[in-house]
Amino acid sequence: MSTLHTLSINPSSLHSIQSFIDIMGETDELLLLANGVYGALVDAKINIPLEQLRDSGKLYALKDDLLARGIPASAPKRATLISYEGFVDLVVKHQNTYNWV
Amino acid sequence: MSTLHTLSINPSSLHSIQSFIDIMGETDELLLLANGVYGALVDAKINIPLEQLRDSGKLYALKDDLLARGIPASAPKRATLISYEGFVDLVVKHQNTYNWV
Amino acid sequence: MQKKLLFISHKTPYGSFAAKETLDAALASAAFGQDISLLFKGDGVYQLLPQQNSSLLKRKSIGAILGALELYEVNKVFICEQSLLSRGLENIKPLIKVHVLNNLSLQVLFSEQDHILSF
Amino acid sequence: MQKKLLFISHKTPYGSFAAKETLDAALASAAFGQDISLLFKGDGVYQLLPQQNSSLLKRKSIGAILGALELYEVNKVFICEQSLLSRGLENIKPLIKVHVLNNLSLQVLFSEQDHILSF
Amino acid sequence: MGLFLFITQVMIFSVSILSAPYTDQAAFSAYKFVEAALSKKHEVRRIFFYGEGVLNANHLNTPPQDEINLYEAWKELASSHQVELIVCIASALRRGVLDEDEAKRYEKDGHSMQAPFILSGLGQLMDAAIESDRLITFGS
Amino acid sequence: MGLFLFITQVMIFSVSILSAPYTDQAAFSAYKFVEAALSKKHEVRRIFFYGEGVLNANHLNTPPQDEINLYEAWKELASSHQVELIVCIASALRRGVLDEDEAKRYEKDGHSMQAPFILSGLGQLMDAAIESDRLITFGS
Repeated sequence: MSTLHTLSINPSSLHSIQSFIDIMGETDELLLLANGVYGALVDAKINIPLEQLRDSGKLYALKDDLLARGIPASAPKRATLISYEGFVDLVVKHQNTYNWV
Repeated sequence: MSTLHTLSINPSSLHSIQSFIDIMGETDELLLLANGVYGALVDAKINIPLEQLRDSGKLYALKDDLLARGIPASAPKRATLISYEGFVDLVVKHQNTYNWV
Repeated sequence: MQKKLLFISHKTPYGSFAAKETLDAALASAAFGQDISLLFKGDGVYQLLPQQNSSLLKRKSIGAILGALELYEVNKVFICEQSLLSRGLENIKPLIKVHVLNNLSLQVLFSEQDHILSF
Repeated sequence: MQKKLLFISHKTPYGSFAAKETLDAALASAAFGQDISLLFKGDGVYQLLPQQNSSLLKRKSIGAILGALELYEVNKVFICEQSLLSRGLENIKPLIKVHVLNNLSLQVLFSEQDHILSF
Repeated sequence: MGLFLFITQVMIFSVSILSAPYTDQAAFSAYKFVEAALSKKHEVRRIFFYGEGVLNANHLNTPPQDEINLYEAWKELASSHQVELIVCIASALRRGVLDEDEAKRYEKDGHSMQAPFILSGLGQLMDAAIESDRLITFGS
Repeated sequence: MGLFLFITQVMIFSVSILSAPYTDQAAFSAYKFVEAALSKKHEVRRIFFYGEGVLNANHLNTPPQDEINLYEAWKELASSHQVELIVCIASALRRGVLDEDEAKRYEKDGHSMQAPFILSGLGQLMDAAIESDRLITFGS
């Protein structure tokens, strides 16, 4: 059974984003939402741990939350942009949802 | 004019504790209180930036907040323990107080 | 119907009331006969430091609530090894009996649950 | 009596209402004739990203409030260089005119104040 | 020639909310999520307000008119889609969210909560966990 | 033979509180700080509750009996030491902290604030900054 991980705080306040990534299972995925979408910014050193998920197709970002904050258009390179309906589909796809704190 | 810096959140949630230390002036001091007292734990990698202040006599911790959380007795090596009255005296000593966020 | 529920406690004991309210929820679900596990992760590991004295904050002791876990027969109590290591707490003697889990074991724990409740 | 007040804004624009309430306080003190400076530090630098669209969150635009700073003749608006660098934002074109300050300049700014208001 | 049958997987959701409507974006995110789930014909059985989340149920909240009023939005969900709005009573007392009965019991002047929000215990969170296919937490 | 004069530097303090009494330790820390300042004969002129800090002024807060009741503690400070308790009105409306007048103005059933807490504007924070030797912020 797999888990959908969500990040809803800015990763720059997460000392240990790596510690969350380290416990993601093979089929788990990660959704960035709310302040978590700053994790989609490519050039921030603090986001390097998230690079591991890039191109794996396992990283999503909520489109509205991204656009609301003026995140540059380069961001989508690192994550698949989805709507709230897409969020619902991800929750259906995975048995569990784990909100990173 | 000098500034008293206070840290009232756990430094492990501070990406950039170094960025606060870097702007401390010559005569500035730092007080750890509330969850900030976890910064007095000697062995935590995350607290390494605070090591710079050790032995400089510029690092204080609020005794009640430390004891309430069960911080091991080795902690005082890194900081001068003070009471709330001592906190008041520090505020009088410095023109400004800056609460790290 | 019994479900497998994992409660994850991420917060310091006295910064907010999250630590207390997480344990309250875990104890309630144990009382309701669910198959529960409890994991201390991140800053939640500070809850297990011995010799806390919450009366200095005029607060209820987290230790007292932790003690109730055994009464409710909550035995699957875990702590994240990496969270201990990064906080320099690998040598503490925890307030209650906990099983230290490495990353791989945590992955297994997660994959076995019906629901994860994250606080 | 005029005092030198430094307002420091540390929070993201729409996570909470802290960004808005910091600017409200700075504008109010400017209206009261105080000598104010405003510094964006830490996550506060995200407030200056261009092309925000707060209507998606059904919130007031931080950009609109930032625009009012000029009307109130708040000209001492600063941004922390290190906060920009660590977030990979050194090449953005900020929403309003800000002076980028390195660590030494920040030390000087702090030392000149009567009070620091940290949000 | 066959019968083509389009099957959508319809699930029962419950949601737990741990943040006040103004402290972070979590309560807003939860609201938008629930709206989307309902639009996709899922059932949203219960919203459980816990910890700081109970502050969503304060009917005295008066946000500016040009911003979303989450209190009204929750109420509207309850009436249009029979979503249960359950507020943890222990969390609520600590945070000053009291209906008329509790205000009377604690001899308080005034009150801050009313129907369709309902004060109840943690058993309602357990019921939601047991009865729902998915339980999602927003906030911290 | 001389006259020995012991001079204590007595100052005027004001305090700004940005956190609810239950979200972090900041409001408790502020209370203990103010107590200590008064015990050292300093004057504490004003406490300004801003942002989430306005939730300290909610008289419906009902913490368990074996924990400190910060609402009562603030009230006691006001009556014993003439400390002004000012609540930012814009912050308070958003967060459902309304006195009887505001509740009436917004046609709300019930209210959640009363004297000695006083609703006022940001000008009171500026006055505190001007009149005080030290202005200390607790919370975020």
